[in-house]
Amino acid sequence: MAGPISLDVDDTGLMTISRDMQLSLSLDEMKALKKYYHALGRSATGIELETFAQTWSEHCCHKTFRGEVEFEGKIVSNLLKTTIAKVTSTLDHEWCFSVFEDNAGIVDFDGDTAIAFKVETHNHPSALEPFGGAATGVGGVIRDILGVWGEPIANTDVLCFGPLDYPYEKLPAGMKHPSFIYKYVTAGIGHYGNNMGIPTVNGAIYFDESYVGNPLVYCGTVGLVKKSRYKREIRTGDVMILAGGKTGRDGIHGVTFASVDLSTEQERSVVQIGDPIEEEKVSRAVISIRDKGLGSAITDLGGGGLSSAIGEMAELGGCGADVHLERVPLKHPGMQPWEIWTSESQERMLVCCHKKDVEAILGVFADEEVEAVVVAEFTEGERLRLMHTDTVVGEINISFLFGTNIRTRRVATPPERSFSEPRVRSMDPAADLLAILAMPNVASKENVIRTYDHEVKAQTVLKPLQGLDGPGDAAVLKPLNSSWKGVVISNGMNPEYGKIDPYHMAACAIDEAIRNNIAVGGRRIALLDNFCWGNPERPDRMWGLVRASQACHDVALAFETPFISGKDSLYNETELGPITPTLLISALGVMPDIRRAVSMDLKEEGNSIFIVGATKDELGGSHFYKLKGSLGKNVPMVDAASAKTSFDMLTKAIDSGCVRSCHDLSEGGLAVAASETCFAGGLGLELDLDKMPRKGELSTEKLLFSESQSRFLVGTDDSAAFEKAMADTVFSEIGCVTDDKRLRITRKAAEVLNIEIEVLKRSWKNGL
Amino acid sequence: MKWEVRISYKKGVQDSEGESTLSGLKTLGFNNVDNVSAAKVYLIEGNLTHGDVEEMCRRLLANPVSQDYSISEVK
Amino acid sequence: MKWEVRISYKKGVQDSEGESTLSGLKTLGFNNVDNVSAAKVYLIEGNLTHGDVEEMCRRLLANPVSQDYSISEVK
Amino acid sequence: MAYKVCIIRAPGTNCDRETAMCVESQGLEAEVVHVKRLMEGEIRFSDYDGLIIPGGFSFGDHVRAGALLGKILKERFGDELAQFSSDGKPILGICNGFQVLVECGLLPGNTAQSALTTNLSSRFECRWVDLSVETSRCIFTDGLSGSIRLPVAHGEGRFLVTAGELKELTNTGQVVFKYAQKNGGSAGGSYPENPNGSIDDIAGICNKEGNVFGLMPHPERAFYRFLHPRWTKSDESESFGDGYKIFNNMAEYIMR
Ligand SMILES: Nc1ncnc2c1ncn2[C@@H]1O[C@H](COP(=O)(O)OP(=O)(O)O)[C@@H](O)[C@H]1O
Ligand SMILES: [Mg+2]
Repeated sequence: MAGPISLDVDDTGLMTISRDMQLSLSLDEMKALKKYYHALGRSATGIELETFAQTWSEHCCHKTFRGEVEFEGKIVSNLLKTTIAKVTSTLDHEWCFSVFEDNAGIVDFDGDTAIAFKVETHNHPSALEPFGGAATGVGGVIRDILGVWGEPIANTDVLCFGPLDYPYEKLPAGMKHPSFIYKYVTAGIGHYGNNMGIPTVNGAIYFDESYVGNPLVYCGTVGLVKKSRYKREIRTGDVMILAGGKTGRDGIHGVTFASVDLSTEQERSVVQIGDPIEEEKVSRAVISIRDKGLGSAITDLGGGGLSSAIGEMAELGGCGADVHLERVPLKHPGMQPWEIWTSESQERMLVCCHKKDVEAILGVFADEEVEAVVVAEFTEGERLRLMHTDTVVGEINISFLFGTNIRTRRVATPPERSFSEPRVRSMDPAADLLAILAMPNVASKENVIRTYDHEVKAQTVLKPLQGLDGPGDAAVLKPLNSSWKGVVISNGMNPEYGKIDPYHMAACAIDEAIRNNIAVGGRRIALLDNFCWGNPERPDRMWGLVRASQACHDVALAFETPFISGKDSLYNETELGPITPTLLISALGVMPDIRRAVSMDLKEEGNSIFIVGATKDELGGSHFYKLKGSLGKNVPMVDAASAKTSFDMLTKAIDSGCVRSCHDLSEGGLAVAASETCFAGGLGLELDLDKMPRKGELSTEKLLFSESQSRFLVGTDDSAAFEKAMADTVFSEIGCVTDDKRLRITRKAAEVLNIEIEVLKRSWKNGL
Repeated sequence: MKWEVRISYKKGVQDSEGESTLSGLKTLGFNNVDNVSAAKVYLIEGNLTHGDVEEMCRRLLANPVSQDYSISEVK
Repeated sequence: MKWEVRISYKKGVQDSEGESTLSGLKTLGFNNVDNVSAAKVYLIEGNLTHGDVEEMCRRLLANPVSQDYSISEVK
Repeated sequence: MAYKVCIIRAPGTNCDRETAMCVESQGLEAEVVHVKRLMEGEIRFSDYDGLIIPGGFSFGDHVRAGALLGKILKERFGDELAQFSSDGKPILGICNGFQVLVECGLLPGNTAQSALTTNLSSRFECRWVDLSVETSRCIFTDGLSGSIRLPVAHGEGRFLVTAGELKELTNTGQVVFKYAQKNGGSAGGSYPENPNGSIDDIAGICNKEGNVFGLMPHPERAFYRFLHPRWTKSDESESFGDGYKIFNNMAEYIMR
């Protein structure tokens, strides 16, 4: 890496440099650099090229989402702006405090306080070192919240693994078995969150063969922001303080690595274990600096390390920066300047401040026993100057670094596939229900959930397990001592539907995230999108990405729920193929009074049970079909306009106090949802399928197992009040709560199934 | 047969347990300690070959990316 | 000097870690494993006598109610 | 002048804020103090009227849960703490704080020794448990009887003592809480009622005098009823939860 690198070479030469230095830069990008250095009349230095590689990486600048796509004979330009962010700008809600800009999306909470939310993925590191990869995933997203001056109050995690019984013989050499990944990923998440004292309040675990060797680890954090302390006001002469863990050779090339197909050769230094205690100290210091009003801006060190963080801060301030790399406290002596500059060591933050506040800030870090040094100073102009003991090792023009926009052009074409509806019947609905309850995606996740502390901070009002041990739809937190206001967190994800159509998968994920939130009493909902996809340079993968983004636009707009932040992780492919397209939607709602929060467990004998929403012939991608070995064709579709009306009405019903229990219908349809409310409440149910609102003629198994969207199962002790609140929406009373601890379902006066809750529950609890 | 498996973090991977034990010992006045590293040991008994134990390490006990493991027979 | 300290569960105290590793190995199909026990090892370097290390064990590294320790020099 | 309670923290302590809030709601002043400040001599235990060691993972729980903080307290502040305790001032250790009290020898007290080791399930357990309130001399549980419900969240909560000392603890009324069945009956070591495999289902103990109390469950997470997992079933969201009384007793004892 020593010595100048001349870019005065031909195209082949440029690409050789890109490859040899593992820059992952395209020919167009290399040519732009060639031109830049030609104008300067000099060669590049290694550290400069590393900086361009980091800043222009897929991870940092979202090339695919901001590029151009040929789609259905047209050019779609900047998907992010024209679909996801467009919802937000169209809706233009005044309660959106900061969107798509900072490290996390921020929405108002109670006027003085705002809530920040961010979800990240840490897939590739978790494939290699599941414990450390997942742990640092949690650590990283917590820093995103600290990076908006937020105080972390809750974590969420959504995990996708290969089947735990995947045959070892089929596993390619060097690839870790799903059960190994599962064991250590869940351990890593618990370790980091528990040690930091942040409750893990919500999540999901999903299994699919396409995740073998390429697990998905989504980590999210919610935090509290004091609006008056949210500062991003950099000016020339301010300095940057690097604080936290020492800088080592860890994770060098992590960012550029994210844009390369995963293969076993690339193991080298991406592996980190993480130290939650270090981050706990950093977190306390950051919050104390915030409360003292000392900093002028802040950001975390994540992908790209100092090279991303310092550059971004300088760009934000519209100034240049002088960086003194020799001041950075090192783990390994003898690190090269470029290694220091691009290291992705964990547990580090960058705090900017006016010179007069340096002493006070260093004092706060010292109080928490956190190492902190002034590493850089903002300068007039737009020169980013990198120095190492008085030697200038690199100099880059900041507007060129951030302003150069080489748009990637991708092509989207639909894969050739055809789908058909299977002819399957349920000869024994009880047996089918037992089998579906035991399917890993439906089965109880209690064994994992209980290894996460979900109550530390004593703010978790509705927990991940509700009633006795039922799967809650959303978590509710009461973050302020002095107020009854609640924060509501939920998610939606349905990779199975994406196998039929990514558009409807995305629509359903949005509906699910929102309806989970509504079910407990949440409202004024904001969304986060997190795409995990295969290689976008393949037209079929790209096509799905466009379709899913379009659904995000259409459906979120109809629900009037803005996106406030998000992320994409592309290139999730191994020698076994791409992962199935996966979109996680996370929803952040609020509720004025947590005393009105509704949990999903049945409350008392005699409550009437209503179903809200129509059931349709929509079993494509359902668990029932999966059980029978097929995928099907009729994927659930969202009728957002009517769903919105019924969601709004349900919120009214909840506020009126007549709703005793509420659970959304999702995987496994009515039969599974009904079973879960029984498990949680320790009570039984009697339901009549004839009374279900439906579209068209539906067979018994379809009524039981259809996964039509926008539906809820509501228990009430005041039917009249509930009916009044729901007015003209589609709903009807279908049964009541019993105390005989059986699930009894009838149709045309005949018993469809009649089974002991304990029997069902055993199946559900032993599925994983 | 009885096997001993020892698992430690690879060089370059942070050993927070070792580090905090070191600083703990220093706090308690053991000023002559220069370095502490921590490892985990499993004693595994059964009718097992070295190859079996090797496979256990690869499949469950250790992650070769971040950890070193060594196997020895205990007589 | 370099010392190895090994901390294990006291006889009579159930070694839950060893047991769960055993059952994990069995789940993976290693049916010939009969027993697993777990221990922790510290490698301690410094200008230290056996007595110093002994004292470290008594004062910090081992809890006499639940743990046994053994010390050996590493050459 | 207000009565002051010292809440000690070390790196990794993470339940100090909510614990302080419970203390303050009782009209006491709570001061969260980094153990470093004690070591540097900035403050002394004798400045306070009560002491709490809250939950978390002090020093990462490396070596053993609570060991390092426990040994620091024992070796650096043994005499001061002995004095504090023999002055009759209350000391409460919650979860990690219990582990610390055991490691530093303030519990069970005298020369007896005990340990809190890895859960029998060998994993972290976050769940609500039923506890039977044993007749004891503990000043923190005055007025409590029958059974209560509190959450636990720990990986190393298996309480161990020798058989002889167990008898002694029982006879002297030092056993305060035991894990129990829902109906109040003995858990008899069964999982998950006894979530960690503690000997004799012991969840909390006090010293002979009753002013030093350590427990694995978290009373601060059950201070209000709306933190109870089944609060939505009955309409009591505004009342206090089962953990309230412990802080209330502490305050009344201090202010008596
Ligand atoms: N796919 C996406 N959907 C919505 N917002 C996105 C997406 N990708 C990035 N963003 C937004 O762009 C901003 C920068 O994101 P990112 O590069 O992930 O930041 P960081 O490096 O801090 O994680 C964030 O505010 C994020 O919300
Ligand atoms: Mg960031």
